[in-house]
Amino acid sequence: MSQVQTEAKPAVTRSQALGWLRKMMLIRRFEERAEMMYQKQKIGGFFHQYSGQEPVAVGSIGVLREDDFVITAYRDHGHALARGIEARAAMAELLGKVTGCSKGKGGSMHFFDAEKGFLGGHAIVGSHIPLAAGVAFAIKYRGEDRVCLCYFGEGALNQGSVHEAFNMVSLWKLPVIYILENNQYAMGTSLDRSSAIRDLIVRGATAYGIPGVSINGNDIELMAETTREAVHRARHGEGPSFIEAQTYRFKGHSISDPAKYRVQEELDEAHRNDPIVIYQDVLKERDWLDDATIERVAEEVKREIDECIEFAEQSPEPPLEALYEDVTLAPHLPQE
Amino acid sequence: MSQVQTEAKPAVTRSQALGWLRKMMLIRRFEERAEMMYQKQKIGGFFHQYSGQEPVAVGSIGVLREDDFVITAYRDHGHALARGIEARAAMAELLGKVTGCSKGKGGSMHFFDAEKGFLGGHAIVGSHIPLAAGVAFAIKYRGEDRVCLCYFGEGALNQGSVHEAFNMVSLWKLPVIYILENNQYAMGTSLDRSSAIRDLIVRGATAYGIPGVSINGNDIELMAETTREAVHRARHGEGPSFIEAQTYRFKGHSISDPAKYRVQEELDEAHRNDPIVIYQDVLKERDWLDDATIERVAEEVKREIDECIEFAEQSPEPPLEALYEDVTLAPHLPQE
Amino acid sequence: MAVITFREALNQAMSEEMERDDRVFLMGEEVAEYEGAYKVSQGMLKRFGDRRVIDTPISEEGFAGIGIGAAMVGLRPIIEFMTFSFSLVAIDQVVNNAANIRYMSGGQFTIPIVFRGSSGMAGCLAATHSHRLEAWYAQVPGLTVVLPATPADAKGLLKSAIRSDDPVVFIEHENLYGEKGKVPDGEHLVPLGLAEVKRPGSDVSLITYSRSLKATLAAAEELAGEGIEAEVIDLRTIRPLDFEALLASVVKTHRAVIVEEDWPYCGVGAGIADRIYQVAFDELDAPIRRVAAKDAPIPYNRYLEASMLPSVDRIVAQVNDVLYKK
Amino acid sequence: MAVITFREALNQAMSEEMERDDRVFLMGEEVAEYEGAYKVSQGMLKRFGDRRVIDTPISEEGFAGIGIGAAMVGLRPIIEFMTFSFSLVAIDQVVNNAANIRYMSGGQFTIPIVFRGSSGMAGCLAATHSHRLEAWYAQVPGLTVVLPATPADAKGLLKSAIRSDDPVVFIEHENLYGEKGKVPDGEHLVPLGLAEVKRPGSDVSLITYSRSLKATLAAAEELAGEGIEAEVIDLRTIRPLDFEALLASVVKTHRAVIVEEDWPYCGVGAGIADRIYQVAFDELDAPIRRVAAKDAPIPYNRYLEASMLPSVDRIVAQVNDVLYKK
Ligand SMILES: Cc1ncc(C[n+]2csc(CCOP(=O)(O)OP(=O)(O)O)c2C)c(N)n1
Ligand SMILES: Cc1ncc(C[n+]2csc(CCOP(=O)(O)OP(=O)(O)O)c2C)c(N)n1
Ligand SMILES: [Mg+2]
Ligand SMILES: [Mg+2]
Repeated sequence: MSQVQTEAKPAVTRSQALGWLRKMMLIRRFEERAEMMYQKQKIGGFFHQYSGQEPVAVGSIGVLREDDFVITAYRDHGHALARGIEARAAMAELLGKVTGCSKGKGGSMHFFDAEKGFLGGHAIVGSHIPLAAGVAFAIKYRGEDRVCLCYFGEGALNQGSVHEAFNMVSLWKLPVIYILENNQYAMGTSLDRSSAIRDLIVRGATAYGIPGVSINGNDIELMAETTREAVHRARHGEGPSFIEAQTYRFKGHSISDPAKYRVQEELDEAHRNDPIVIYQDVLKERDWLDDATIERVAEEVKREIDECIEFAEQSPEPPLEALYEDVTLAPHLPQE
Repeated sequence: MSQVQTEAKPAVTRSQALGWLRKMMLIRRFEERAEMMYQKQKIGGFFHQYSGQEPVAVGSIGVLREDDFVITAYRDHGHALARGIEARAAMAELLGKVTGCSKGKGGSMHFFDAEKGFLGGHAIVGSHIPLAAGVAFAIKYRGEDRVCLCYFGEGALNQGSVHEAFNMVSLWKLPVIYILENNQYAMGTSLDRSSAIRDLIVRGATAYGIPGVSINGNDIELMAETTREAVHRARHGEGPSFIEAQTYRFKGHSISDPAKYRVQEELDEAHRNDPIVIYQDVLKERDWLDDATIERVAEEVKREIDECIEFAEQSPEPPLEALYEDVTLAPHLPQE
Repeated sequence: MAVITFREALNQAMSEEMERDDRVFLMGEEVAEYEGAYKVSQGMLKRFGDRRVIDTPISEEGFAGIGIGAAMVGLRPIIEFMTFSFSLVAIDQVVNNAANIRYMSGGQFTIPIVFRGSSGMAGCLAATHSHRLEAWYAQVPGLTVVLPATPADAKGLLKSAIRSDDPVVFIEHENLYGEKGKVPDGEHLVPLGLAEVKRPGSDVSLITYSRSLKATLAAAEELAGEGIEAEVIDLRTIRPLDFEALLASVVKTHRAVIVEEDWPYCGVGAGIADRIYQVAFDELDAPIRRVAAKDAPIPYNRYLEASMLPSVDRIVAQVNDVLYKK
Repeated sequence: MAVITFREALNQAMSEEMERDDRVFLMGEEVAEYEGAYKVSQGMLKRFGDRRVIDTPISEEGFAGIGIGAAMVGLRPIIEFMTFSFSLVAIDQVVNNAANIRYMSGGQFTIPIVFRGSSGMAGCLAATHSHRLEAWYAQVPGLTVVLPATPADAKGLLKSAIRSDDPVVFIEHENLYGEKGKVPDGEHLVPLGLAEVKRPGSDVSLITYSRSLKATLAAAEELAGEGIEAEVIDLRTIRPLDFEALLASVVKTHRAVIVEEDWPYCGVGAGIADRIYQVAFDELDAPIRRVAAKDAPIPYNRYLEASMLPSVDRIVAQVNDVLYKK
């Protein structure tokens, strides 16, 4: 992926840009500190870092309205924070606390926030792709002009549910934007070992008559612009879009993956192209940012994450009775 | 679909052509008489006629070797007969008799014949598409030059399993030929109400990097030629092919479907283009056939089907103990 | 009270609920223009239009998920599986999304959805098309599982299922669609989770649901001729179980036979028997007997298939057994 | 006898069988280059090459079907599900094709295939990633369902599963992969369908399988301190059940507790209890008690999750109950 940011005509105002930068820095810091919490065994289960992919979530969610919807897979911390879920609720969820965004019942892979229209992290690969179609179906059914953004990895393209949902959203012109985050790997499997063709636009868009485009997803303003157009079409009844966002996963698939299948040069190259640093440079170039501000924001973010860890650690564990709560809205009668 | 037969250079010898014609007539007669048996309640369950689509099965299976494999969906009588399963074994199966090609346990939708490499009718839409890939996998694994022909309807293209299998057969270059029988309807649903795009080559072939072609499947020699090329590629390690065979279903989806969703003109047109009659004309034109021969063959076929009904009716029902037989190769221990 | 078919009862239930609540819609294969593979939705496309009665491609996993997504944001979908045998390709959606999302989100999302369709051995459909998956669905916390046996229950339960805020698996039986029965006029609701004594008796409890109710009632009739008064309990909902009703009967009769069409091992009857024993072991004068399908795939041949099914003879034999008669 | 891990035992089983039979191959997500998500196939790609150790795209339904197709024409595939939770998207293939094809073809085709992978609550994986589907698979005639608990059984049973001519669902447990145990040197086969008494006793029968064996043996140890001799039966295969072994034990002890990790209602324990009651009702001095998962989706929080699992305390409490001790 090329790392040149679109500069000719900024797609954003200065304050928006600074907000996006701050969000990306927040996500990065969140993930780094959460990883440390995991190492201390304060967090368990599977844990998938979003580091390196921040512009995809922040740029695309950045152009949404508050009443739009977002849904994603298990690598969901970035999207959740981008959508405005508080870092403390996210961190508390990782620690399994009642104050977590899923009350400690969902964990890392299953963040939810109904108020923010954040319809979840979903951990069965591909299973949320039809859900997004259903959300878009409901929007159209009610005659609203909202949209649903749905993220998934390039590995997920190999699940049958994708194929079924894409056909129907196109057939019915539903207001959903599918954003494929092509971070080059599905666990240890690179794209060319799992996809018969490399042009994912053909597989994910052309095959279903969906407008599709492949872009550098790490160019945050390009990501925002591309999403904005797709959202505009969706709001105006023109149906779904497919965006392949090329990006890169800094870490292994999950914390337990040392990612030995990657060569060091590839990783070094990715870090040299750290999208956060690049965006900082872009904004500096525009005279929208200076080193002092970066320092200040980094400090703020650091404090916010410190606080959120403090909050999460102080928060209570759910009581044992919680086991039988939230099963159904009607009273749950355990069948034991 | 256009009904012009390829004539310039016959792809077949005279005796082959006459054999194919006879096979098509046999299938037609078989289906007609079986329908009568169904009306008399000698046959139960779901029953899907192949009438009108005969050239697809006969033309493509006609170019196979004896050691190749054939697998199809629930509309399987035509493929079974084309592959050389005896009409008596097929009819007996419909009547649920022990002498049936599946010992009366599979029925109309689940014909099998291991000896003929006929790997079954399969009744869960789409479910046999991965099976065909597996057969092709085994062929390649053993370094053989056999192929597997796999038939399915255009409605089945909407199942996720198709998408998963197509990607893998292309990725691994497996010797399978997928033949989509586009008979315009999936039960009562026409193609344009179920597929986002009408060009099924894009959906079924381009999207997976599989060579694909759309042809008039009712032109039996074209069907044979196209299959022959695909088979040739598969035998020589060049991987899978996709053939869209345009055809038409004379009857409703199953016996219980009056097919009211079709206009009479469409049906009349299809009957005017009866592929059996057309092929008879083609062969007459070539001086390979005369009316007397047609008469004679029709008489032979009639006798063969009469006999097979007689055979099926005379055959015994399976004994009640058969219920617990054929569950596993190891002795079946009922868990009751 | 009008006499209508099971099929019409389902149609009325859906139509009435769609009339009163715009959030309710029907989606599935052939439900609209074809009016249902089994004509359950006859006339509904005409009445409600294609916004609310929606034909899908053959993509069960996809449209089950579409229903769940729509339910997450406030609609109340009815998703028809042409038969529950085909729900096997969509079962991940039902279990992981419909049943789990409320829990995994800490109660933030409710999934008011009904999955409905026919099921079971319906005459020479063979192994792929005759599945009874109720024990599987019944095992899953988060789901409500309903199997009506009469037109009145079909209507009343389906209306309740549609109004439920939680996911309901509503399993019909192809061979019941043509059955006729009296259905109360006007608004008719049957609460989920309640069994009904379809025939009172004091000698033995016959516990059943769905189509097996017919053979069970017939067996009870035959037993009555021999002076044995069987109580026939129609579970109607198998998750949650109406355990009080079961207990009340067993405490009275001290003997029970469970009649069902699914495979025996780990089937619904095993689940029910276990729960009765847990609470009423000392009340039982005999082991709880079961009449279920035989432990084999479903054969095509009609005689073999018939031998799989609960019959009056099989039921009577088990009743005699629990009564130690022979 | 060498002491090796459960993981190594599985690896040896597959490697030995691949060595002796070229028809055997291993296919699944990340089984080759990554050497298995849980490193079960470590070194196998190097040893057998990419013809026989095959990485797939994330397409469970597809590659499960590929395995079955290959088995139809004579290969003997081992299909790895990264976890059985993901088998939900492929379950139609397992049930309708692997289990049914032999029957539907009147015995013309055999499907010698092994579906294997981890399963169960493995620590904060939450509802989607912690499924125990053994009761579902156990209900299906045509399948053999195996759940080993020790390295020796893991090796011996997997080798037998690979040599079986019928489809085997072989369910491992993520939390057992690191467990060490003695495994006989040389060729080591454990027959399918046989339970093993892992600890003899005469006061109560504790029936279990898979990881629960550990808590059950620990509970037996604790009970022994109180003078109660529990017999611990490790089922190993849950379909077909080694009913003779169960019966022999229950006839001796007259009391049973079943310990398992799946959901209680219609779970494996219900299936087993039902079968014991059918034959040995009069032998039982107390109802068969069960220690299973709680009836709720699996929560992420570690304490809630732990409360779902069979524990020594829960087992001891149920043993005291069947012994009428308090
Ligand atoms: C149905 C299913 N199969 C397998 C898995 C295990 N798994 C989790 S993530 C993953 C890789 C997904 O890769 P990709 O879609 O590219 O997303 P990324 O992790 O790169 O964000 C796999 C195989 C799963 N969760 N669900
Ligand atoms: C998974 C599944 N869903 C639905 C059905 C019911 N069904 C059987 S055939 C059919 C239509 C298939 O149409 P097509 O693939 O075009 O084949 P054709 O019948 O035209 O030969 C449907 C919906 C099924 N058998 N399996
Ligand atoms: Mg990826
Ligand atoms: Mg068709």
